[in-house]
Amino acid sequence: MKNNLLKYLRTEILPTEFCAGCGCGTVLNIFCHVVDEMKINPDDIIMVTGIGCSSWIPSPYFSADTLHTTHGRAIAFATGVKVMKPEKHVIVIAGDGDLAGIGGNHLIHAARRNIDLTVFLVNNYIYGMTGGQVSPTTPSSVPTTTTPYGNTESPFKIAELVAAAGANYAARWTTYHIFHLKKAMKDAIQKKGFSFVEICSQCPTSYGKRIGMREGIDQLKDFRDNSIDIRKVSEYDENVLENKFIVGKIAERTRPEFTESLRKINMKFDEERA
Amino acid sequence: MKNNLLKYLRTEILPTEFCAGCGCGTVLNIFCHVVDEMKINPDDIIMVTGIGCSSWIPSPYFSADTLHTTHGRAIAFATGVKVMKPEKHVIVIAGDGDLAGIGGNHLIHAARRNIDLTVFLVNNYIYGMTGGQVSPTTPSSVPTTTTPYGNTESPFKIAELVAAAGANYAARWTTYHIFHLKKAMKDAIQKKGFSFVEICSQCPTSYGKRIGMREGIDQLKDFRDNSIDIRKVSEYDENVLENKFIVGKIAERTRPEFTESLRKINMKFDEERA
Amino acid sequence: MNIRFTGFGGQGIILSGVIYGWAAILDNKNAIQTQSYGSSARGGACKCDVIIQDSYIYELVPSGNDILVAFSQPAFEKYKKSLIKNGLLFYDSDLVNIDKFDAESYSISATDIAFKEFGQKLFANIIMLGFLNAKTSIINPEAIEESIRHYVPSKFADTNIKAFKLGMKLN
Amino acid sequence: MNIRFTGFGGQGIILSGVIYGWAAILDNKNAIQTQSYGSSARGGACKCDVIIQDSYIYELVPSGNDILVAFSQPAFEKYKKSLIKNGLLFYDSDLVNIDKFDAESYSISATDIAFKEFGQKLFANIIMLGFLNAKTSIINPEAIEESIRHYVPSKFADTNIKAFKLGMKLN
Amino acid sequence: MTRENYLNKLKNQTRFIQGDEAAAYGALYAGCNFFAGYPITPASEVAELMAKELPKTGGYYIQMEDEIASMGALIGAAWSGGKSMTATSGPGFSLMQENIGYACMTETPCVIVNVQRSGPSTGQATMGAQGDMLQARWGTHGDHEMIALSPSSVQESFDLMIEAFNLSEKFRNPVIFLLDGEVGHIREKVVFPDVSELNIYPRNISKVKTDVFGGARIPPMIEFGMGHRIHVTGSTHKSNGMRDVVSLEAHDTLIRRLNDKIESCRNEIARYKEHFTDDMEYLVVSYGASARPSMGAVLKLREKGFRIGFLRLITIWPFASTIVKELGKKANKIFVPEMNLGQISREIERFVSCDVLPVSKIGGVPHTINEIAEYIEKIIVLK
Amino acid sequence: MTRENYLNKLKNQTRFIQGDEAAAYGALYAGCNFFAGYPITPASEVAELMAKELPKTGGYYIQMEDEIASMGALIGAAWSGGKSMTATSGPGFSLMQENIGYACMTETPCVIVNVQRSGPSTGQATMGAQGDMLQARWGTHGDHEMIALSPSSVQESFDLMIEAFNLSEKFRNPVIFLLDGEVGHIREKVVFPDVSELNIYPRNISKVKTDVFGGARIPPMIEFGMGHRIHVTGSTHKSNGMRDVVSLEAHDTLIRRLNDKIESCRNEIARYKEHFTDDMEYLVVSYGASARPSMGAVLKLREKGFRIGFLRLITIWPFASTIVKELGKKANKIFVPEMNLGQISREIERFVSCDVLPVSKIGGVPHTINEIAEYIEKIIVLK
Amino acid sequence: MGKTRKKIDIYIDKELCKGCDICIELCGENVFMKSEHINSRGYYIPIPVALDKCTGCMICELICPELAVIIEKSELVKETV
Amino acid sequence: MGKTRKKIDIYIDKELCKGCDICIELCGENVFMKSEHINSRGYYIPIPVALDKCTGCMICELICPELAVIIEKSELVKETV
Ligand SMILES: Cc1ncc(C[n+]2csc(CCOP(=O)(O)OP(=O)(O)O)c2C)c(N)n1
Ligand SMILES: Cc1ncc(C[n+]2csc(CCOP(=O)(O)OP(=O)(O)O)c2C)c(N)n1
Ligand code: SF4
Ligand code: SF4
Ligand code: SF4
Ligand code: SF4
Ligand code: SF4
Ligand code: SF4
Ligand SMILES: [Mg+2]
Ligand SMILES: [Mg+2]
Repeated sequence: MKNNLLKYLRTEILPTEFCAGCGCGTVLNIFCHVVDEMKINPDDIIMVTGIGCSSWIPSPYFSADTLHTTHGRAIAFATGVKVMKPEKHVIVIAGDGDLAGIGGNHLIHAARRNIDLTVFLVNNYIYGMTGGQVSPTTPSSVPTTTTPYGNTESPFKIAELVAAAGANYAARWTTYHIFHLKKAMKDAIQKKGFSFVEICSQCPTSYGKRIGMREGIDQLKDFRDNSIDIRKVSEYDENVLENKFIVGKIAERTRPEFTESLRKINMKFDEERA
Repeated sequence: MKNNLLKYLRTEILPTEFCAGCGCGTVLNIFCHVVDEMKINPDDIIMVTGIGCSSWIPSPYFSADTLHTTHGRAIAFATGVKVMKPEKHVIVIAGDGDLAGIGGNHLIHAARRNIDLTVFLVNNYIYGMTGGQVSPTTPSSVPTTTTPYGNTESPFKIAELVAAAGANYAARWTTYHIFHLKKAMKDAIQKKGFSFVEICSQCPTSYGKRIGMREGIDQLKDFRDNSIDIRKVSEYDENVLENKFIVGKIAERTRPEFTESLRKINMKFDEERA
Repeated sequence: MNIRFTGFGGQGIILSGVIYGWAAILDNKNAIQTQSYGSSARGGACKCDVIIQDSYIYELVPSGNDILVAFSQPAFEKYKKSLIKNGLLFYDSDLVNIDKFDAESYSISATDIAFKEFGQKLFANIIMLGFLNAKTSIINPEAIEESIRHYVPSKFADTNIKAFKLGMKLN
Repeated sequence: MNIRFTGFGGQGIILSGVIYGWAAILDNKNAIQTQSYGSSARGGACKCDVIIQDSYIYELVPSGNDILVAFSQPAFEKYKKSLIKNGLLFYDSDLVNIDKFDAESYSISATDIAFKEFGQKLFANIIMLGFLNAKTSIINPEAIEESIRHYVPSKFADTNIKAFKLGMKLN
Repeated sequence: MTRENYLNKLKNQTRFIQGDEAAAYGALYAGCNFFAGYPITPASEVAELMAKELPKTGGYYIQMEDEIASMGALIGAAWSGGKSMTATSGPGFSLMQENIGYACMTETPCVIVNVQRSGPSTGQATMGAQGDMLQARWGTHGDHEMIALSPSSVQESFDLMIEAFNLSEKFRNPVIFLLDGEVGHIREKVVFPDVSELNIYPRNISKVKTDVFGGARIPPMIEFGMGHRIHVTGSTHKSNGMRDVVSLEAHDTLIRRLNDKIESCRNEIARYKEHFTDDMEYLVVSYGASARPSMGAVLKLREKGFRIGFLRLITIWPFASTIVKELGKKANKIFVPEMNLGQISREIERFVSCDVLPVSKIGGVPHTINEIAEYIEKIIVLK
Repeated sequence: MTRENYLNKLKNQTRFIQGDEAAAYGALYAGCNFFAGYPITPASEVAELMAKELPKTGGYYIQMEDEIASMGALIGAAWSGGKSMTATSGPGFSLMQENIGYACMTETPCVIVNVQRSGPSTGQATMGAQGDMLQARWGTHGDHEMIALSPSSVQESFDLMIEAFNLSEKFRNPVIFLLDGEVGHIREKVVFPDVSELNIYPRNISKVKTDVFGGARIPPMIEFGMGHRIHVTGSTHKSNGMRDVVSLEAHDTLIRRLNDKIESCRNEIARYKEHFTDDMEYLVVSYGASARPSMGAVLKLREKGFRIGFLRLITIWPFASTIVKELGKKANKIFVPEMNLGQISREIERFVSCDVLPVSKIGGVPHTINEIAEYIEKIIVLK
Repeated sequence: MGKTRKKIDIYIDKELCKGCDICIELCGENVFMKSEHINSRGYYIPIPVALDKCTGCMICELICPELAVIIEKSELVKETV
Repeated sequence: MGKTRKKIDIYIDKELCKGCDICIELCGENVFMKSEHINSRGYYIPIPVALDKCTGCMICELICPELAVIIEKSELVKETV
């Protein structure tokens, strides 16, 4: 008996090359459920991604048109795609290093522009693919291969930042919160304008071991035990919150969408000529 | 009789090349007052900047060590400067296009890293130097040379974004609010960690004329008549606020500073060896 | 024939050159127009060069100007040396003082006339164009009129033509 | 002498090769070590090559392996063809089934022994190193011991040496 | 339909426009329907014209946050049915290099205009140059071929842009349009043609699912959204697009094919104009803005009786090595006026054994006819 | 004092380390006290070692948000007293190009390690290559010279890194350290020297206020914070650093000096090793990883009686044209084994008139001795 | 009014599973146990040992990183309340 | 207690001024007027015409984009209240 969802995958290359227990696989799994439950035809999806383990979720595994771009630039490429194919779901799945590190500018500008992309940022708190260097979401003090004496920097609250940049939708969930995450991913896809879900995800190989969590399940339990619903944040002290996963919807708005505004200009000339 | 503050300038190249009535000159003027009133020796200042009219404020006009870098990269260069010269005031003055457009990623990462830089972003709502193309702070619908049918995008609230990225200090003032601005610039310089002041500034040549304000004074009056104190924002409707200049201090915190954290690591080894 | 129009940015210097260049083409000549960019375009010494020839233009840099048109003192000072021997200088006597400059020179008080006749200094350049062309007969005036109509917004076209004709009469 | 260590990522394959290479240098030979990177380093067929020669090493790619050490079935399948004619195969009989592979082969049940003797599968590789070197006498065992002490954290050094010696005895 | 209407209105019109603008109009004629860019002197005029005119033809103009993003959007648009273009100058061109390599690797048709200004670095932003000729060839990492064209007049800027799009479609390769700031900024006369009389190379799209990255020297494309679920990656891939980042064969096959598809058509792509080469003893080779005073100088020297020929390169890359080799055999010396310190003259050296003498001028002012003629005459006479 | 203690501990030690690591140790010996980088295979090991060791020597390691920022921080640090370095690979190297040009233009000493991997684009990240040899020379826009070195062994990676810093200080130019992924990732023996026995070129700092950008072919530097209020810009500048973005003279003077300071010392900078060139009929030229099987092949062919010589390039740029020209006169054919499609062989063609035959291999696996030897033998014998 | 009870089957795709134990650890009903079965890639795969306790909550199916767990529900009895 | 009144002088640097009129427009006391004087770069510079009304608020000095306005205050009389 085969999983019915495998029809969404490029099965010839399964099993995945992800490490055992890696959260990337869970994201892939839930994304398949989302597409299935929303009855989206994968032919109507264009996946765009960058470079990193998380980028392998869409590329090569998810079977749709796939644009695997350069490191950090997925959103820029996706912008070109969406402008030319506004009727398609243009979905970006990539890592914290890719989207918030080198690609941070494209992320905030796309949010500002409010272009109708759906971005799932798989935050494993590390540069996984290159072997565990500090990322812009690595918590302070954590030792990584490039912060052997502990991270001297503070992490982004990336979903909040994207909200501040102007996105129509921003949320954060973890790979433990599968049902909420599924719902959030659906909401994000449905939402017109720029929508963003930060998915906190385990990376046992390159990150977990650095914080004493050698197996994927250890980080999942951490997500379970240390998450706080964003609506309850005010009940906590700020320094308690520092090390918690604040989950939930961070922003939802209805600012005008970019490609529609572009089309309106063209329509003006269409009319002139008609 | 000569202005005493001219001692802070490279006078051999005065008058400036700014257009008549340009706000860049006012920023330069106030910055000189700030340095003078704070009794900072210009030898203890290192100015870093990018490319644009606003970048000419420090380079060539202000007489201190000056690093005039590539477009958008001032903060990245300044990071290297500050790490090696932590005892100096490292101050970046540049434009909206430079710092928030092409350079947006360095801006938010420096804010996250909370490195002790002082950044004055001269927001003239346009790419001034290249002749008036839309910038990431140009308001919606405004026609520019590259948005002949009106800007289809929405602007950043850049000071708020920088605050969301983690800066220790963020404020917004205009070239009309000279006394507040002077105070904010002083606060920013004094503040340890990343500090940021967005300075809304007039550009009659490349922007003002696009919004029917042909002279510098027209925009100054606009700043005067349409500013709202951030502490009173809650009294207004959101769509009223859209076209207002929200001025005041947006954030102030005391997160640990980056170069100090770096030095602490080195000190550990100094001790080991001592 | 190398002609250089100079003055402050915003005085319509570039437009003059473009109009003149296009007029040359309408008159079946070859023409190239270049202009200054960057902060010098905003400053006091903006320039616009037009090269007009009957044959194909291989030389992209005017090695010297046959005609210099000056609409500001700084521009005149900066570019006067570019005038060739036997070159002609045209200038607005309201704005430029040529002192003892040694060249065949023609001046009109274009700004003043423009203001008085049309209520706008901006027409000074077109007046000068008429004057210049009448003096030199480089281009068929009809071609210039056509060029003016092509470049100025239609609601200002007639006034500009008037200004041009006025300039021609000052000859 | 080209030796290839192979197995799953995380089994200490790379460490074996590095220890062996450094031991060769301590033994006054020349050595080069290379390894696999990227997702194959995480997957089932990670490899680590060591070239040992008395003279300077000009050849950077082992054109064939004199010795293949296999610690996983997928690794064995992937790399068995790299063994030269008359090459030697070493493998962990707990993890690898060589079926009818045609080569001079030596196996020990290294993982099992490691677990039983030291409570940790991880020592399997060092046991194998002892076994391999005893069978082949490529390097002076003292150099290997020194190399082990150099590379493993000091608190594990003694156990590793024990494992190494145990491996030698299995000869 | 709007695009046809638009072009019909332009038909046979004459304009007095800048090289930058002519390039933009050429793109509209070629079918460009997507422009992504970032302002920079002296290329902003291309963007500004596109911003104004593209919407009238049903195309899209977007200004991105930087040149890297522009190049990315270009490629995304190209795979989504766009004929896409960007325009920049040195600093932006340097920033685009990584994604230009991606376009080579993924065989994405697109056109990159580089209106060259005085470099390196910010240099002299408003002064024209020809300093990026070799960067156009070697700016991105790894072995790759490149197509680059360089017009010498405003009319040619228009005409050649159509060729640029055609080559980019035909060879599925980015094409670099090497305007120099000089040709980009001068105004000259341009006559717009009748679009129906032009050859516009249509994108080669396969309707049925097929290999998009192999199987032929230049495989057909499949657009996103056709239901074939194609996979596009800048990593080494097999002919079906699937990544293969370990096998030597996959890399060798892909990269050699990518290089070969251009290299093998070198003579087809390489365009140039020869003048007076029949009887020549000496040869002048030039391109772009400097070709004009060069030709002027050749005419002048011939009047004086010197047997001197002229070769104007229109295609810069792939290099017109066949003709250069051939003429190199006839020439005693080759003079190469360039607005750089001798970049194309280096390439010429590879193919000839006679002396190659750069006639370099930098600092933003084109050579004058006399400068070139005098330099050449002095050397010829002294010989 | 910590740095001396640190280096004293290393003195005379032998290690079995990777070429990447050896480069990092070499930098520490050379006095590197600032590293800014961004992770990338196969260069991350340089960063990782620097992150661990730099703080012990009183230096600073920072990881930036991308390679552009890394290169920027490098330059900022250099003007603030830092001896600074970064390490990257193809994609990152492409991104750095704009700021590398800035470093050239501002004469900023710094070292950029490019551990080359299979390109173009992301290519095969874990496979070594020599595909960026010409990009190192021409990757940034505008006329500029470049210094680039390429070691063939782990020990040489260490030794040459010290040279890299020295050249960068002496010539006030960025130096590209062209490791190939192969040499970067192999482990070999390295012996650490006594730092007091090395020549470490000190930064030429003027204590008194002076022109930092002219007045001498290589002017002294002034550091930020010395009270001289210097002005550093990537735009064209006069010798005192002040911008002059309109005059041809300013640009011509600056750019020609920048090029001249390297070009005129070509022979001083160009390092290479000759073997068996006295009696040679044929010549092999190679560098980096491929120089090793090349030398193996030469030895093998000589054993067979072929009169074949070998030239190993250590300095890649400025190109060792003098020796190549000289040997080119003696050789019937020149063979150039490279892990690319023939990049350095193109440069050689400029200086010789005999046949230059690339022996190209791409896809991440170095040539074997036999591959090279057989290829050469076949051609020689067939001749 | 009727209430439907479901029959639940659990399948593990042995070749996809990487033995990460996440399903085992996160099933609130302890339905799974690690088995002795090693798949071809060397992983010990889980088996459902307490199928009857399964509530069909779908956690295991959704969270498995390899899409290796399938919860198959079929309607069984329509009970009358 | 004493209150100090200040004497105020206003200087305009004629060569720096670009005639933007900002000082004229923003002085709350209408101290400035546009003059007939054109400087060497062609700008009409302002002149203080109502010096006595000047409060010394410093707005003009701080806001002038060319640092062309100098407000010079000198202590004059110490009045007794
Ligand atoms: C320009 C460039 N710089 C660096 C790299 C190397 N690189 C590949 S993946 C990666 C990090 C990926 O981290 P992240 O996006 O968090 O993904 P993860 O592997 O953690 O899922 C880096 C730095 C690259 N490919 N391109
Ligand atoms: C990489 C690069 N891209 C583009 C440019 C061209 N450029 C110079 S200044 C500028 C805009 C400056 O705008 P802003 O920072 O807002 O400064 P302003 O002139 O408005 O004060 C641009 C796009 C450049 N120099 N480098
Ligand atoms: S390194 Fe981390 S993110 Fe990458 S596959 Fe392994 S566990 Fe997943
Ligand atoms: S263009 Fe605008 S910003 Fe630039 S100098 Fe003129 S007024 Fe100031
Ligand atoms: S969660 Fe999936 S991969 Fe992990 S043990 Fe269970 S079935 Fe296997
Ligand atoms: S469906 Fe729920 S109860 Fe049933 S096995 Fe899975 S996790 Fe356990
Ligand atoms: S504000 Fe300054 S520049 Fe403007 S008019 Fe007054 S004095 Fe002159
Ligand atoms: S100091 Fe104040 S009151 Fe006096 S002139 Fe200036 S603005 Fe007017
Ligand atoms: Mg990550
Ligand atoms: Mg601006």
